[in-house]
Amino acid sequence: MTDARQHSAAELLTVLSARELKNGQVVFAGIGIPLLAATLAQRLDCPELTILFEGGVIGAFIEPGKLPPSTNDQRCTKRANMVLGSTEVLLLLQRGYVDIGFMGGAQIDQFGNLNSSFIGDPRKPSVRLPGTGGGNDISSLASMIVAMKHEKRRFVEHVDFVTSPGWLEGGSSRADSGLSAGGMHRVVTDLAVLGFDETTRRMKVLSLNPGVSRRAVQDNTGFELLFDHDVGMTSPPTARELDALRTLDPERLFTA
Amino acid sequence: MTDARQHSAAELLTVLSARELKNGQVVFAGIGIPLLAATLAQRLDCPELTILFEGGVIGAFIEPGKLPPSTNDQRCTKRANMVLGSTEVLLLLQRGYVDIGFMGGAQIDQFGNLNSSFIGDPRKPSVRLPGTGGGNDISSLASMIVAMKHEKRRFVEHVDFVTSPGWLEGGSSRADSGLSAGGMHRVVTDLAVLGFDETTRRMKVLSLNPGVSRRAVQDNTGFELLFDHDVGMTSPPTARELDALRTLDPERLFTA
Amino acid sequence: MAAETDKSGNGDVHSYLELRAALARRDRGLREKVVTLEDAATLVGDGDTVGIGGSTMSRTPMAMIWALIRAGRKDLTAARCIVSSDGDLLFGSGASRHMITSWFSQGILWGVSKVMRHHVETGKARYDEWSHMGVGMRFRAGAMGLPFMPMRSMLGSDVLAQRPEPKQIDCPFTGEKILLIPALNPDVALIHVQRCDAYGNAQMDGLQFMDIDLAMAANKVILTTERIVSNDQIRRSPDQTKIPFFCVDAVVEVPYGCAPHECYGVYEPMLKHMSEYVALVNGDPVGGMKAYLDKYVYGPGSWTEFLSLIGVEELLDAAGRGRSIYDD
Amino acid sequence: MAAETDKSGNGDVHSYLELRAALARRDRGLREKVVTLEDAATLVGDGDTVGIGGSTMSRTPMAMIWALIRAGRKDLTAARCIVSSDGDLLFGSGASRHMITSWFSQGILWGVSKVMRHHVETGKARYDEWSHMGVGMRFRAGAMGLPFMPMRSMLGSDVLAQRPEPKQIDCPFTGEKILLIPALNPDVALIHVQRCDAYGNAQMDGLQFMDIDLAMAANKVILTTERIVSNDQIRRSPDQTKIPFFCVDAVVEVPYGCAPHECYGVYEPMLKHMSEYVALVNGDPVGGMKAYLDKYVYGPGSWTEFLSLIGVEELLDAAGRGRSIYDD
Repeated sequence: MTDARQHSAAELLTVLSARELKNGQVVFAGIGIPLLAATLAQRLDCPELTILFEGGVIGAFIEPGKLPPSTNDQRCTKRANMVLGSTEVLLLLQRGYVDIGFMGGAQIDQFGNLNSSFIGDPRKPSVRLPGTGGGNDISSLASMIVAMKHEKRRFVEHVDFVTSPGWLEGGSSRADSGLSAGGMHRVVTDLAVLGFDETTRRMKVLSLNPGVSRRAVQDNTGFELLFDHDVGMTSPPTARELDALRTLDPERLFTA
Repeated sequence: MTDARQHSAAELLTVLSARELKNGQVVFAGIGIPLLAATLAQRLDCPELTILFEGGVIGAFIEPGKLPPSTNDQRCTKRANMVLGSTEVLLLLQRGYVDIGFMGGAQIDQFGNLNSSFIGDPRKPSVRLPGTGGGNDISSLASMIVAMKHEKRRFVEHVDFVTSPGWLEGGSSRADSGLSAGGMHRVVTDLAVLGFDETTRRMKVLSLNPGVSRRAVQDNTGFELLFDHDVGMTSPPTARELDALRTLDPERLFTA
Repeated sequence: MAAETDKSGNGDVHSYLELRAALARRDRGLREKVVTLEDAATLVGDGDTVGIGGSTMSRTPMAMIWALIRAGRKDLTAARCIVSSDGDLLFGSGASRHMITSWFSQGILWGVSKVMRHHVETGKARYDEWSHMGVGMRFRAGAMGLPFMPMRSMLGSDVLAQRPEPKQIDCPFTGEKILLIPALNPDVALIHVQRCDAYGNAQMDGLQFMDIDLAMAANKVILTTERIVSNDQIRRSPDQTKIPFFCVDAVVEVPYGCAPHECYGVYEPMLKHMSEYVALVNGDPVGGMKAYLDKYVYGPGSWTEFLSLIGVEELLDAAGRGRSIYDD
Repeated sequence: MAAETDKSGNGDVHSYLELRAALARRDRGLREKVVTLEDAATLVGDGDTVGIGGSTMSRTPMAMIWALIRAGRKDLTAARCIVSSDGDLLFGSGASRHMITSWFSQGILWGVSKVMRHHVETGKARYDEWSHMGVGMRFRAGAMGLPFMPMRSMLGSDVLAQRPEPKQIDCPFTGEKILLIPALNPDVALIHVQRCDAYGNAQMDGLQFMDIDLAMAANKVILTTERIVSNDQIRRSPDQTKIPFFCVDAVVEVPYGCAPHECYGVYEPMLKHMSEYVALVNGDPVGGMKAYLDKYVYGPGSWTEFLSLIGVEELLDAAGRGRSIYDD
């Protein structure tokens, strides 16, 4: 029997973000924890969850222990309902078939903008990151869940570069820029579950993870956080959740 | 042995227009005589002729005696190299993969514009014809061969309605309208083979069919024809051509 | 949506928020959707814009059209790349008085449809003519969630001169004249396939026509199918799935559902019945049509009874020819 | 064309007449095109814009890229939806100093590519970042013979702010902000498939990525294939053909032509070799890359010798995993 008290930060992230998905939804999942969490949700309480991958897959059921190294590998097509072109699957976002976009993130700001392109000044970057992939398309066109490690260097007031648009400068700036649909919905971290204020679109703590104080979350965040009027306490991962997760990723490929 | 002197006007049309095709070309063929003539050319001297149909077919080999009732029927896909969407096959015209568009016509004018939409005033037509189908797309984007009966009522100075653009008002008017590629190349009739003047873009007799006089062609044309400086004499259908044709269309479906 | 989308049939393109809202209202969960022809007919409302799959006499969703006429639907705007006797029946029955297509007759074998002529020439019904690719671009823009698609044909022709909806621009990259074709997002699409599962994952063989774009563009999709297969069978060859379940709202199993037209690899057109039909309606587009509708559409108690009127002999002959496409 | 199309890689879209002229020059007749890797490499010129098929570690035309590096090609502008170690090798060998893509690293398993970082951060090479769909729209516009495609993403982001090529307009139908993405028509496309015939009719299984649009968009296509099959086999299932022969200029039979990447249904990635590769080049993007190129690219006398260096054990393991996608 799994000891539910023993789990890695990545496992916590995966379990908590899996809980954000609802049965019957169509979710566009990125590689890593999003793919794993969506598959976990499918195995637990969302058997009718439809998972999309940018490689061109609709409704896959990833095999336990056979996680794909990217969302463009053949393993992503296992037991899928449909395999189609990359452009076609991305167009499903634009047409509006996708309920939730689900990604990881390297750097996020107070308005939920994501940066996966540059660390430092883009004209003379200290680090050139891999780039957007489908991230910009997903976050431009769908309602988003982001799963990431909660560190001060990752939660910054302003990202160095807006790779995947959240609420941009907040308020109505996203819609004003031409992005009339979608937007950042949830940020799931190893410390808390966060949302965004309806009006200002600034990041807001909705619930604290087990054993995490408001102070601890704020200290690990590079900007001033809002806190919901009644901040809840995230319920810890259950043995059932961790068992299912470890069956899916026995080699800890994404949950080391 | 077939008596080459005995043939219908439709058979003559089919044989003569088949001769206009060259081996290795990519030809987009309409239903009826174009489909039949392209298939005939394939059986005779153009084994590498690639025939496209608007139903979504590349490189078909129609079976003798199994002519399709339209270019959207399964018989069009027999022995094809590729079957694809209708929009995809039409887009091959726009991309430029097609050497020759090959159609029939109900009414044509001095500049090679075709009408298959209305007889009389379009606002109060005496006859509403079926319409363009792929005709407008083919003639807008490819170099054209048209096969049709040579009658005064069909060869008019100005068509009632430009369904499929030829050289429009002649000169550079076609290019000026935004149609920078393609244009009317040949008109094959039961009386003559015609082309278009390089400058004025008016219809010009290139060669007369066996036993047909200049006078006869002009008398059956509703506008003044140009005649090439050395008008040739079309060589009559050979027994080989007619044999092959009658093998393809034994029931005279398109060559009655 | 009906009125709105009927306008969109006339080039009044939906705003993106309207388009997204209409889609957000649909249940896209993985669920069984098998219903009867009669139940499926209730998903179509009077005045709806209806996209029709297949082309000419191929994979025409005849059983569904037959059911809509029997259900007394009216004022439908119908859109199809190329229209055959399906358009005759929609006009002749009064179910539709507005067709958006590139070609409308029964088939080249029979000349010009007297039914189309009667309704259009007398102003009883409207036929908006687009080029074949123009119809394709309208569905494609709709399928891609775009307000328009650029296109290079129709320029300079009277086909364009007669259409108020497209907009000609100078290309901001090349300065060339380019035509912008407005999206068409039908209220409902009617599509017939060889096989699909109970969720609506559809696999089509052979000619696809514009059915994939049509399915993605429509705000509702009714699938009729020669047979319903297991989801396991679909998942064994997911790269053969052409329409995903989440854009399908109803699935109806209807063998010979295209009769008297063809279904690729299953049966070819039933030309004996077609010729009898054409002789009847082209002889008298009003009385002949009424006689045909009474005998073949309103008369039968079921689609199977309609097939019985065509007769086993012609059904078997069509099926034999249909399967022969796979002979070497 | 090279210079011209290199410009087009920068959003300088061809005029329609240039595009048509380039295509008209190609022999589109039904003819055999089977050549060697070395011969195929001569179809690519220095400075060409090269579109690369597949995505990340899937159906990457590795053998062809390997042959181009061995042939000493330089100043190539490479375009691919998502780039993996293929991009490292092109930058590291000096074959290319300009990449057009949406994501560039070896793979998420190995963090950020030090080779990409070294070349981009030191200004030795250029990485133009587009959204994944943005790359798709560039190929699609090119495939459709259009100067641009409209798109709704990239708006409001710094990805757009950094790109001079797209143009934002107010939609003439809805008034909404829409982005116009310029066509990309590469001089050459490199595509690997599971099977094709000697004419170039290609049938792909499983994931298609953007290969169909890429093939239609390019002004030249080099196909590498796991095996060459008869034209008869192709004609028995024409609806499985994804790329028509007339847009293919060369066909090369190269078993394991994606190694060490995967080819759907044939073999999965050779992760042991990939991990050794990454350790080497991310440890030292200059020296490590030189060592890898010397041993695995310049060293072998043939592609088969390169495969021998990977070793039969890993080839068999990858093939076993590759075929397992069809297990129930």
